[in-house]
Amino acid sequence: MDVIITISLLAILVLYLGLFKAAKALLPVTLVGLLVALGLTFNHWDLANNTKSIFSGMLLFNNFSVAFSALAIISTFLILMLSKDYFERISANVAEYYTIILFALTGIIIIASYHNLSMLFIGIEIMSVSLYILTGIKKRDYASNEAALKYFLMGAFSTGFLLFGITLLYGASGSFDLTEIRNYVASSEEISPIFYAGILLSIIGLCFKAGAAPFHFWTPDVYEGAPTLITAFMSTVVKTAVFAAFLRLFYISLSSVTLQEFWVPVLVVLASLSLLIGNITAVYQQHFKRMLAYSSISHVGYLLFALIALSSASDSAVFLYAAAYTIASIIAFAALMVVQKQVGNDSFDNFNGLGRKNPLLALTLTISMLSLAGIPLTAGFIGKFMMFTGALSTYHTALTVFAVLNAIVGVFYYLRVVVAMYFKDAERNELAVPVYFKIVLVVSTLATIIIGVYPGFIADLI
Amino acid sequence: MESITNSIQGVPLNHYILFCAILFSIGVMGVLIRRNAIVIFMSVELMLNAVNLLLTAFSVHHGDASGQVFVFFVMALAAAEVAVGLAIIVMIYRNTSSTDINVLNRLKW
Amino acid sequence: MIDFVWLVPLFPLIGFLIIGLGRNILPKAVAGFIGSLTVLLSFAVSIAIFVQLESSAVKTHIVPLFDWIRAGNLLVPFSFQVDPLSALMLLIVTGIGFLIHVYSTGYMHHDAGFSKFFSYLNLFIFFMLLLVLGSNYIVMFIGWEGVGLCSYLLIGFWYTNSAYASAAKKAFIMNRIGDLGFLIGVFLIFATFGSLEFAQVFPQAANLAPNNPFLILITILLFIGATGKSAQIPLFTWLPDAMAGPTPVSALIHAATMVTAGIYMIARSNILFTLAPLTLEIVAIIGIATALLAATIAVTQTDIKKVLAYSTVSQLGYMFLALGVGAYTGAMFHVLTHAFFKALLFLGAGSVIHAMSNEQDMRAMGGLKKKLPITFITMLIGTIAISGIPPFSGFFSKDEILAHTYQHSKTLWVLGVIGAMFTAFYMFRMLFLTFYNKFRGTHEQEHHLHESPKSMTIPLIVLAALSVVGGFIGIPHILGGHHWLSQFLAPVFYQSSVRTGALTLDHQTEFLLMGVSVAGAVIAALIAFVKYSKNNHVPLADNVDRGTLARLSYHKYYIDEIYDFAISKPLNFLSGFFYRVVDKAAIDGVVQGLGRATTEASKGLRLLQSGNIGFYIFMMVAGIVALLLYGFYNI
Amino acid sequence: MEAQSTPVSYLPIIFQMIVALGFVVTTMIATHLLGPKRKTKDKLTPFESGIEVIGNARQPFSIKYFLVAILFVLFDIEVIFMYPWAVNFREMGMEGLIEMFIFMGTLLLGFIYIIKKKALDWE
Repeated sequence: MDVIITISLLAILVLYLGLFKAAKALLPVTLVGLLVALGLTFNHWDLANNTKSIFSGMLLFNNFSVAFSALAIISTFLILMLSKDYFERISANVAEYYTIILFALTGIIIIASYHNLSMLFIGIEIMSVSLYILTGIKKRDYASNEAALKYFLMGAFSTGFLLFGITLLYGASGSFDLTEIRNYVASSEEISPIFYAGILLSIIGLCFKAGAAPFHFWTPDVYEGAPTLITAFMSTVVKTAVFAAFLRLFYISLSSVTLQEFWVPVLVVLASLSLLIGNITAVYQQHFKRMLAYSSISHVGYLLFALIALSSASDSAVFLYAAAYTIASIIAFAALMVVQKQVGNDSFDNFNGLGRKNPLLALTLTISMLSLAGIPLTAGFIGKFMMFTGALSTYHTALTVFAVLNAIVGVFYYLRVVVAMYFKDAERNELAVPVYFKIVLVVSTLATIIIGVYPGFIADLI
Repeated sequence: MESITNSIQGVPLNHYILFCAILFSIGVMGVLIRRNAIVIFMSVELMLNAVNLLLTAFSVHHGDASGQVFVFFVMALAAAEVAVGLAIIVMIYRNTSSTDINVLNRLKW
Repeated sequence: MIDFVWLVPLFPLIGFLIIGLGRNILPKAVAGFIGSLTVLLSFAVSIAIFVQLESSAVKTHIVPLFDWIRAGNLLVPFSFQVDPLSALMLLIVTGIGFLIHVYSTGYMHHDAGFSKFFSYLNLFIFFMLLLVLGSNYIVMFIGWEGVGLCSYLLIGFWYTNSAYASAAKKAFIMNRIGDLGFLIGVFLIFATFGSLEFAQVFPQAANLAPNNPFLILITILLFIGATGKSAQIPLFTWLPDAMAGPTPVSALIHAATMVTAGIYMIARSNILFTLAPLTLEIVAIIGIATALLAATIAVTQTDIKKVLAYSTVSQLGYMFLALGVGAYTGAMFHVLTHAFFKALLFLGAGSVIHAMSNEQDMRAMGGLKKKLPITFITMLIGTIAISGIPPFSGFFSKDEILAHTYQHSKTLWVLGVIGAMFTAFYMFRMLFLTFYNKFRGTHEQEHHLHESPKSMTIPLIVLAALSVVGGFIGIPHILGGHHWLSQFLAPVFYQSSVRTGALTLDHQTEFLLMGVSVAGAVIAALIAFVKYSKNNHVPLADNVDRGTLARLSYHKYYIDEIYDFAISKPLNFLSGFFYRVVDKAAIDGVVQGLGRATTEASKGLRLLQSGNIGFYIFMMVAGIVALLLYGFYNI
Repeated sequence: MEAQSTPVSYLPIIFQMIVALGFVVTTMIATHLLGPKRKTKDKLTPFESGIEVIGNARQPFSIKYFLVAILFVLFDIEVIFMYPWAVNFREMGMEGLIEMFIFMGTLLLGFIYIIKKKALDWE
């Protein structure tokens, strides 16, 4: 709880710093605040893992929450490192942007630690409303406007479904509490049909927030239109958080065998669709950012595997996959920001010859692409591997084969940018990579490799 | 007064569910059919209100107050959504002088 | 020393890091020195390990490094397995790797990407060592993917040429198709046996009854993986194209080491395959088919490296044939000898190309014997070795394979001998075209002709020596040997050999078989001699119609008459047919077609993303309705 | 447990509808009837030298109205959280009071921010 309070207070502090024109202090204060929050998060680390719920059962800050909160805070930290001089180019309201990002982070930590469906709803809404704003912060930019409207309308629409789902779950079980719902499932002889409907509608709502097909339509447009920094935040931290929420709900409340028979086929369909649409559509894209957007849909498909093969290992599988994906994406977006800022366009041709002029940038981006594609000795491989073995251990062989096929398609489009950087020559100037960017790039790349070579230390965290 | 409360509890829960589902669907249809961003947004609010009504009904049915408290949260967050949503729509209107959602399709493929 | 086996891959990794990071700072000499030194150190350690293992009573040592993946009931340690099989591979990889590094310091001396080349080469050695050392399928898979990646980088090393870059891509895609099979096979192994450790999977598998459907499926999938990496039908066409890379790369990766990974993997999993006779049958058939197909294509190639490339494919086919008939030792024996003579031949070809100022067409060569004496002699040795003429190394390994094949199936044996004759023919054809008669190149090229520097010739000489004596480690009993290699590898193949039994041919038959294959090879070599040396026949220019010209020669030479009519013409036809239709049209067509289909699908599917919010919401609602219906249908 | 559903059960709903609709209709009729009506032609023309009305009344209005309205809604809606608190005021005691102060304090921070941003300044 102190983490949530710290971050919300930090947000208000940054807001007021902006009021008093302390523009220089904004970023350092935010970063230091995040570090404090990170420290407090680890304070909740409990080896015995028998944490008690807080706020009258509203939240349960167990190791699962610690891990996902820490991941969210660290990735936000890295993304904010990239924000130096970024918001200033958009408008003078820099403090507000930091504040809203921090509010979104608060929402994320709530959904990583909820133990009551009302908290899930509140967390998701805090996060979403903040993101609606952040998507549209480029007020004069047509694309940003359009993205904000699309995101907002569709997001509000899907919130209705999530809410309806939660209501039906409540109506059937008589409580919002996750444990109570589990008790209801365990004790009742025949589960009410509205409970099933509630499960379906909750899946729909959460899948929308995560961007799984066929509820993915907002993803490419919004990711493309939103400012790149915000896209980085959305496609990494937010996605991870939604999956934490997903996993928590399904693992604690809906994991009984009869219920699994009901919702696993549904998720299998969603996962296959996401894989197919995400991967196939990404192949044809000519722009790096939009390619990443489509590929993020496919990663949702892989992440859904952990739910399909729900077991005690699912949480560490999701965590590893999400961590790998997040870190690699941060590198990709950092590189994208450098190219976009200095070339003005992110089509693949603009990466030509980067390997010669910016070796560090090219190398880190290559490793990130390899990780996203799931090549061994990078974090992405471990993530995919755990997903696939999980799916196989529950005998989803066809699905796994399908996913591996898709992973091959993935290699194709991820390597496009690598090929452009190393195998295509172009007259170009060296891009200036600011120090902050270099730090983020190097740290993330190291993390990718370390997780890839020795994932134990992070997989055992939960 | 007492007899009114008693008699309203005589309405079976299914009727509430049905009614709210219909109301919710009307909202969904509104979102589907309308092209004006503001009207779509109003339809979304209708969906949320359908849910609120259902929550209250469940709350009374279970004799558990948390459902009604949840309604408060929904209302507060819906208000926040309204604020942000209208701001976005105003922003769009200033740039395109239109609130027609079909005008906005530059981001695609 | 065995406990320090992690040093072996560590050295090349360090070399890669140093050269890779300092590639703009380090002078060429230093980069080359570090690159060669690290591999030499690995080689030294490998020898020590080998010696220790030889004298040790326990033949299988597992050296755990750390627990790599732990999730639920899955535990994948990052550990190495040292046993005769991996020790042998260690020696091949580091030993030949070292020679090729030394050679490269000479060959690549003028190249701008000298340091980059060495860093990739070291990285390749590192991954290859992981592949052979891994004690479970996952570590093996890492190496497997890693060598594929390095191969991709090195084929496309001169990426400014777009044909080379697309050759790299082709290799990568074909390898990925194979990898898919391998990966799914590995997953199935996990699903079936609950572990991926060799030491846990194989004993469990040994308890299964033969023809278990799971085993058959697993082995077929693994074999698909092997066809990709080891260039077998239908995934072989990337290998000839891979000759776009620098010649040392062709020697190291595409002849001696990486392409034998598939054979290593099957030999490693031998018990699984032994219990799946159906798969073995497929392996043998694919092997012999590839061997013949590639050999017939090699006969008409004019690019010196292409000849060697098809020859490699063909020899790999022999190795698979050996695996298919259960001669695991024979396959590994051939891997070893092939590594010697094929590396030698590639490096020799590289020396020729180097001398010819990057000319690779044999029609422009000829008469190089005088100018390049060392290269000539070493390549002659290599050619004799690969043709299977005693007492050079190729004879022993090929003979062992053919003997086992004969025991398994006479038809396969006949086909095998025919393939061996082809091998002798095209190899000697290459030798005569290159080194005999008059020089056919330009005047300028002739002026430049020179023997290669010492850094290149010394590896040639060493490899030539190995090609001569390499076969002596496996002298069969009938020739009075003990077949040391088979005894050395026996623990690895114990479970399989219990089931398949030993070679039961009597001495007479065995001698007869040897005689037939040697005679065949010598005859083929003689035909080549007559045609290409004595009669100075030069393959025709690309734009001349071969059919009519073959008829012209009918009146000139009596021997050629028969040869042309009976062998050459159908052969030319077959060769052209396989090259044009099977290789280019069918297989490339399918591969490219799949790529194009994906792109087209992508083009169509992205139109769904119309940009219109109304449409998006409609699709969402449609999805929701469908999902609700599906969900309730499921209850 | 569920009582028998009879048409009588729905009576309250009908009452509520009658009241809601009735209120609207009654007030509309009442204002119509009660208001003085002097329909002359002059009443409908623009006053004195006033100019003719062009277009309709749905003109773009100042964004300030929008901002103030939205801010009103936001602060207004927060009041609902005081209802459950007020109901349980006695049971929650001092702790509840402090918590409500924290809540109000947060709102106040928001309010100060709005004032500082000059969102409520009319000009």
